[in-house]
Amino acid sequence: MNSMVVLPLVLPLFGAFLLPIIMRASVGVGLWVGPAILLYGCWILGNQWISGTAMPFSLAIGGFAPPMGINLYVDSLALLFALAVQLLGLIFWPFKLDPETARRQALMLLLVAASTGLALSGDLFNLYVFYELVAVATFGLISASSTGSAYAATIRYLILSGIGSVLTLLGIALIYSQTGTLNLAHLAQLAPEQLNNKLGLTAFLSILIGVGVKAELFPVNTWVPEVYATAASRVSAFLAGLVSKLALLIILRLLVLIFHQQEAIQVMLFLGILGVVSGELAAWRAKDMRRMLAFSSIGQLGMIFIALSIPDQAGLLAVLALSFHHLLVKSGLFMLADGWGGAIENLRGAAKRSPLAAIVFILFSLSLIGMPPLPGFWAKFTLITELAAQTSPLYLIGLAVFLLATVIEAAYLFRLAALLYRPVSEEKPIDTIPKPAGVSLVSASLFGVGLLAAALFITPVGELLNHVAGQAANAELYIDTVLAGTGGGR
Amino acid sequence: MRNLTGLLFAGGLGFMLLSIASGLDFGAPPMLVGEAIQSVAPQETGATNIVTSVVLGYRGIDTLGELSILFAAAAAAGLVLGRRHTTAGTLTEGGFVLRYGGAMLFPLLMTIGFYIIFHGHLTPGGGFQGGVILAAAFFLPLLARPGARLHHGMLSMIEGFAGSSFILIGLVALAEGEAFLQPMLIQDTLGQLVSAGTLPLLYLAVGLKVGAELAGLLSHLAQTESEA
Amino acid sequence: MTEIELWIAALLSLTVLSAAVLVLLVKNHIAAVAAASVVSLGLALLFVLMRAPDVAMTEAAIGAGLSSLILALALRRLGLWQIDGVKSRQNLIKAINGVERDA
Amino acid sequence: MTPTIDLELILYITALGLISIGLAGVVLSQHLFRMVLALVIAEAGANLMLVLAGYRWDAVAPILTSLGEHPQMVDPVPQAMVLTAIVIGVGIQALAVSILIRIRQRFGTLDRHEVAAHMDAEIAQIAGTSRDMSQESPLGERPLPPLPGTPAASREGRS
Amino acid sequence: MTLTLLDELLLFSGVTVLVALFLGRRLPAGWMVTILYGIQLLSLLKMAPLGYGGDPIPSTLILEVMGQTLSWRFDALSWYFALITLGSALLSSWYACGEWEQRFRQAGGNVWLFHLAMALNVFSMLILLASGDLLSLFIGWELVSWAGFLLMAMAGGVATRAAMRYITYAMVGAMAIFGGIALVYVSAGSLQYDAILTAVSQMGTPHLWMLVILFSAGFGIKMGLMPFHLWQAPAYAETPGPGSAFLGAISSRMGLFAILLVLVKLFGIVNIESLKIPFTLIDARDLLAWIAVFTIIFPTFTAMKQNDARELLAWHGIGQGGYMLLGLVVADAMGAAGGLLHVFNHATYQAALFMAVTAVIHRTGTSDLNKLGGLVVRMPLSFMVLLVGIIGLAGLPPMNGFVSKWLVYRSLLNEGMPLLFVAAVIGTLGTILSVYKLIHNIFLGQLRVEHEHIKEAPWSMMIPMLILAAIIFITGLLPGIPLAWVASVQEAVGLSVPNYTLGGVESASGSLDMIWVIGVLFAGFGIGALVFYSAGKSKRVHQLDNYAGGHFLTADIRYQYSDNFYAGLMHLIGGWYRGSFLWLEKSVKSLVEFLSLGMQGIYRRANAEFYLLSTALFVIAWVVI
Repeated sequence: MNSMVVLPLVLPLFGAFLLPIIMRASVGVGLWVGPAILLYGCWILGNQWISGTAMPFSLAIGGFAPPMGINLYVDSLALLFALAVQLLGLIFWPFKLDPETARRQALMLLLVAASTGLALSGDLFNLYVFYELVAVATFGLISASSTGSAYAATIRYLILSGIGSVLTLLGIALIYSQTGTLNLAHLAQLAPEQLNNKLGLTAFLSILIGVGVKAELFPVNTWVPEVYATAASRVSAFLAGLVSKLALLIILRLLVLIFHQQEAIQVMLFLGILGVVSGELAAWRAKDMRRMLAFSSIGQLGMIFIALSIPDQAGLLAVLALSFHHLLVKSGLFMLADGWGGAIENLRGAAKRSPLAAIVFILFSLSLIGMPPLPGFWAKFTLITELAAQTSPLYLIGLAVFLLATVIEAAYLFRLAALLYRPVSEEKPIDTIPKPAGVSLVSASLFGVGLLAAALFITPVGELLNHVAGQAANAELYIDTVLAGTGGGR
Repeated sequence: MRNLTGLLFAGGLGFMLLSIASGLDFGAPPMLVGEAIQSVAPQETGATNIVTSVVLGYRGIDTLGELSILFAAAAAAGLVLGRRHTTAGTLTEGGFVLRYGGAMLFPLLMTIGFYIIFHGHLTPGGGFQGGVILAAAFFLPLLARPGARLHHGMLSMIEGFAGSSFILIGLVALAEGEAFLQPMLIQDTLGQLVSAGTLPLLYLAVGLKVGAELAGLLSHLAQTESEA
Repeated sequence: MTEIELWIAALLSLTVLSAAVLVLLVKNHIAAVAAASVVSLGLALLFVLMRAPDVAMTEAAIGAGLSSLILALALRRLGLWQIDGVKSRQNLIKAINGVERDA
Repeated sequence: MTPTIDLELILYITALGLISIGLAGVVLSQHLFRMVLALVIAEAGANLMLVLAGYRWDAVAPILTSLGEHPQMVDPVPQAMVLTAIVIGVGIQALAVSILIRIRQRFGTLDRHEVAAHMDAEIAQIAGTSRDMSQESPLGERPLPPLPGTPAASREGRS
Repeated sequence: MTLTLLDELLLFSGVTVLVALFLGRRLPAGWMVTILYGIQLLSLLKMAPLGYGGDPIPSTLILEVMGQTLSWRFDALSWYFALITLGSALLSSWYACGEWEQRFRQAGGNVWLFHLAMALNVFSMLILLASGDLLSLFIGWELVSWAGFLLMAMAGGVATRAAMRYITYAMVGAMAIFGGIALVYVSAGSLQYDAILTAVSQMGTPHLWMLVILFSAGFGIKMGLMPFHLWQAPAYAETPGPGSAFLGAISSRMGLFAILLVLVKLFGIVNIESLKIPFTLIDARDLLAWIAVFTIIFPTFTAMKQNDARELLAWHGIGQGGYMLLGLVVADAMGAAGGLLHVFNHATYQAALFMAVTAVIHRTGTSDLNKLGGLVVRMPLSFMVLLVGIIGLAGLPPMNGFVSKWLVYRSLLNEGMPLLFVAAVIGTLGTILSVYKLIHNIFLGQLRVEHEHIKEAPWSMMIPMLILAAIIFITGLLPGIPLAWVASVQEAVGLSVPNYTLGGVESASGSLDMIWVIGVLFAGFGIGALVFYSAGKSKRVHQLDNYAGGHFLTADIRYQYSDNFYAGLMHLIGGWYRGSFLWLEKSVKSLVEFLSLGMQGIYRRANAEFYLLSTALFVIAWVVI
């Protein structure tokens, strides 16, 4: 049954290609195509998850043994992300009916397929292709809100992303000309001799900056605030919640498998710190909720980059914990921003209009700043203990910045929370206070429930993540799985 | 001042990259994978054009991803530019030569396009190149007669079915118990038109899809009413 | 690559690079697009020299042909299709208004 | 072969030069269309770099001309990848220009500063926030307001 | 599995929260909650052996989370603080649940939220006090912070702003502690107290310095220690009446509890003393002592300037915290006992004072000291309570504040710290001056016309106040009762124990016997009364039955000016200190603002790519070349 794992990657593509035709024939049928495919994808991946994650396996596309052909590498980390992609795709499904529904849904399916590909693929160039597919699909989805500012934001994103893809291609070219292969496992075998030099470092940095565009890495994240402020909330949520993490996953794999240079790690730490500082500080002054969330997301991703620069299993655990926590929380917050996206001052008294939304917001905020029983605390705890354990003083700076950033984060989040509960002025009718739309509120609450569930079952969740991190940190396992043995994947 | 900055920037970046790249061995790549593929590709895929066997076989899923990108770009451009099929006001009616030449070129271009596609596994060329020529063939009438509409329904039918048949061919292999996109029906007649099993079929799908996609894109760019 | 091929390659490289610089420096957008397609064409020839006929064909068809077509169509739609640069009368109006900085 | 050793570097110079020129162009251009062009150039450079990665001396194109013997061939894998990359590039380029068309329709300009200013203003307007004065471009770069009598003329000048 | 006493207590506390949450909108909710506090107190009293040197009581609840063990337990230290917590919670809640609650509801307050916030506060404080390792300590700490935020912010308006300021400070503190915990975890490999004790002995000086700074800053913010004291007064003052009595009594003492636990018990005063500051003669302990003394002086003199009764009391609360810390860091038997005893004493009189002031607000509707006066004839019982309270606050006999302050002074002299002693006395001077302002402006002088017909506070509010007054007096008379608990606390944290008796302390350098002191005092009072009643004839007349300058007095003219009390003194010593700290806070804030503006600029500049790509280029260049 292992070979079925390719279906969640391929079927959305299939559906996307056919969707315009089906829609033309019958809208009623067409509307169900996407959700059905995603549900099926969830089912397959869920089955795979249940039937055993103990051993990762590799799946050769086209039946060509890995160094030659492209393979999918399925370990628990990849499965987890792939599952998250399908689920979030379902939750953020663009169901709105208008003449452009077919195109929008097709783009969404493409986005899901590409994200699944990013999670699963084991080949550098293939990752690049899926990465570009993610980019193009998101360009379409962002500009679908068809305001002038959305177009302008898209073009800014597109150009930065173009710079990124050029740099990524450059890095790939450098790696290929040095080693003659692009398979991650094969590269991991060759790396200690061939890429442990300046050239390897340059290649890594180019790829880091290239992929960093989507991972909201510091110097190349100027697109973030405008895009998140103009795109539809669901798109922003998907981007901030998931796509950034998938870009991170690429960097994670590269770090674990191929690049072990100290400098690479230092650069990432450095950029992560800058990201935290710039993002959190900028969020402090943000005047609308979406941009506040966008800046805060930059900060959070910076924290994850700091975590990523700790090169062992514990660091990886922190990365995963922070990532999944941020995924839940930021997606939920962006869903709330669906109705609350406007100026922060307009939100005065919004708790009265929609008490549930306010409570969910406070829950997310508390978790985001690391209030103890909530999962955010444990994620941060794993990170700071790891940071404190490092010897290099740069890590201590990272620790200090991290702590101060949390303070700022608490300040601006709770400024907003307090505003929500501020009494409304008399002359203002309560109907004019913004309120998240019903569906968005339901999805936000869903994330809230997920968060609470994670808080309740924190120990099994932690063990699970630890297991996942252990598997992901094991480079030998990766190499053995892909290159020796289970290549056919039947 | 501005240009000077640019010069310094470009020069610095280029020099730095160059100093790194000069460490590479030009003209003697390691070719670990390339060598391996060369030695087995003809047997495994039945194509004499090894690039084709890489594009459709060893890196088949890259090609699928690339088709999806093209599709996504076309869909996104459609989303951006809207669906209004007003006749283009910006393009003027082509002259006699353009109109009749276009009409005459159409079958010629179609033939060349399909030829290139079908011989992709034997000679240089294939789905992408042929697809572009097909797109040109589709687009030419539009250029000649701005009033003529491109049949969008037809176009999207072609692109949808071409793309999905690429996947279907892959899925058939999966259903047969092979891996996804595994080449099948390989004949032992290297160098012949029918030698490469499913590869020409895949390339046909690629070509049609690329052609339809690009034609759609071009017509979007050319047709929509300018509001400026 | 024989030596003569190398020299040809050098010549092509020079062309490509200078065309690339031109793309950024010429004022006229049509000329810029033309220069970009020269870059693509030069690259296509380079690819032939580098024993990559497939790539060369693709670059010629897509890079030099299709891409230039797209850009040219876009130029029309963007209102930048001005062969002789900026017309003097409009130039004057722009100077007065100070609004138009496109060209 | 002393001259060739210098000459081989030329190809690298071309590739990296294209990338540098392209990136510098993207970064320094004031006009969005020019930025897209620069991006195209940078991508072309990256493609060339990739093809270079698979080139080998005295080899033939990776197409079997006769059965049996195996002459030295250049690496087919980067070529396949470049095929993919070129098509990806053109897709993105087409999308970029269609977005440019829309921006031009909405904002009437493609100057990056003006577009950014328009975008800021529109986001602020949609969100209902007041706009920070300090975020606007400095006084010298801000376009002057049109003269009272000539709106039609300026419209004409645009198209 | 049998429940231990601690489980029982926490269970009851949790039930209280649930009752407040689900039944809080029903009518007798206030009484229910009060009774539940009573039950909790009883359950705590069942653990009374802890207060007399009993063995620690663990909780059966032990959690294994993410490789960390979380456990909870009660020892003498926790018990002592829990006693104060529950006592003040019970009395405050009792105070709240009668007429005050009705008035509060009529004024648009949310009674449900008030009871819920109180219950949450108590519950989280008990969790904190019961913590059995550093991680559960931090969890409890955060819970306390946010529960406090809820209580402070619930009044809306100014209160919310004050609470925001509080939570920002509290987050700074929490993050300092968080960082400290991370450092401890790294060097000890665990967060259990035993492991930390062994690890501390092997720590290098810089490491220890860092930890001491982080922890004392973190806990000190909660206590309102000197540079971080600005948040406390407005936050407490703006809390709804009984809430501020509760918070003022115990909330910021959680910081002291944590300092006791971490700095004194785990790190040890000796270790802290070994941290010398280079090029000066002082060490970290002296530093803390001086911070404590400045915390006594400046907030007290700030309090003198306040014209709002609750603000005045809240500022005093900060200053009194300084005495406790001062006593603790002196750390001999008597000093520590004084510091610890002061926690109890302060809780009693601070609660009583806040309650009395709230009673005045309840009747008059204002706490502005410039708009009150002469209430002694209308609210005599409240006056008595306030009088008892301020005597305690000023540290004069016969009330309990005297005992603890005497102990602290005595130990300062014994240990040879005359400068600190003088400074502390200056603080006491300020206290006396400002509490006189409080009682004078509210109760003495001319009664205002609009207050002519007000009544004494209702009994539901009066009884808790009287109980507190009684406690203040009794523990002043018999300080041996709390001193017994204090002694077992000292034992629990590893300090030496003074030789205490029922009436005071015996030591070689000077003993204190309050029974004797008070006996003498009352004998004096008795003689005075005898003289007063036997010698002169007195007649009770109305306040306005008098004349001045040849005119009869009328009620609509003010003959007594209490506006801008101590203006001359304030002019003399100036208010620079408060302003300078405000300036500090403001400059930090505007620094953040400025940086924030800059960062937004980076993200919003149109050609930001250029700068950013150059950064990237530099990064690559830095690494590669």
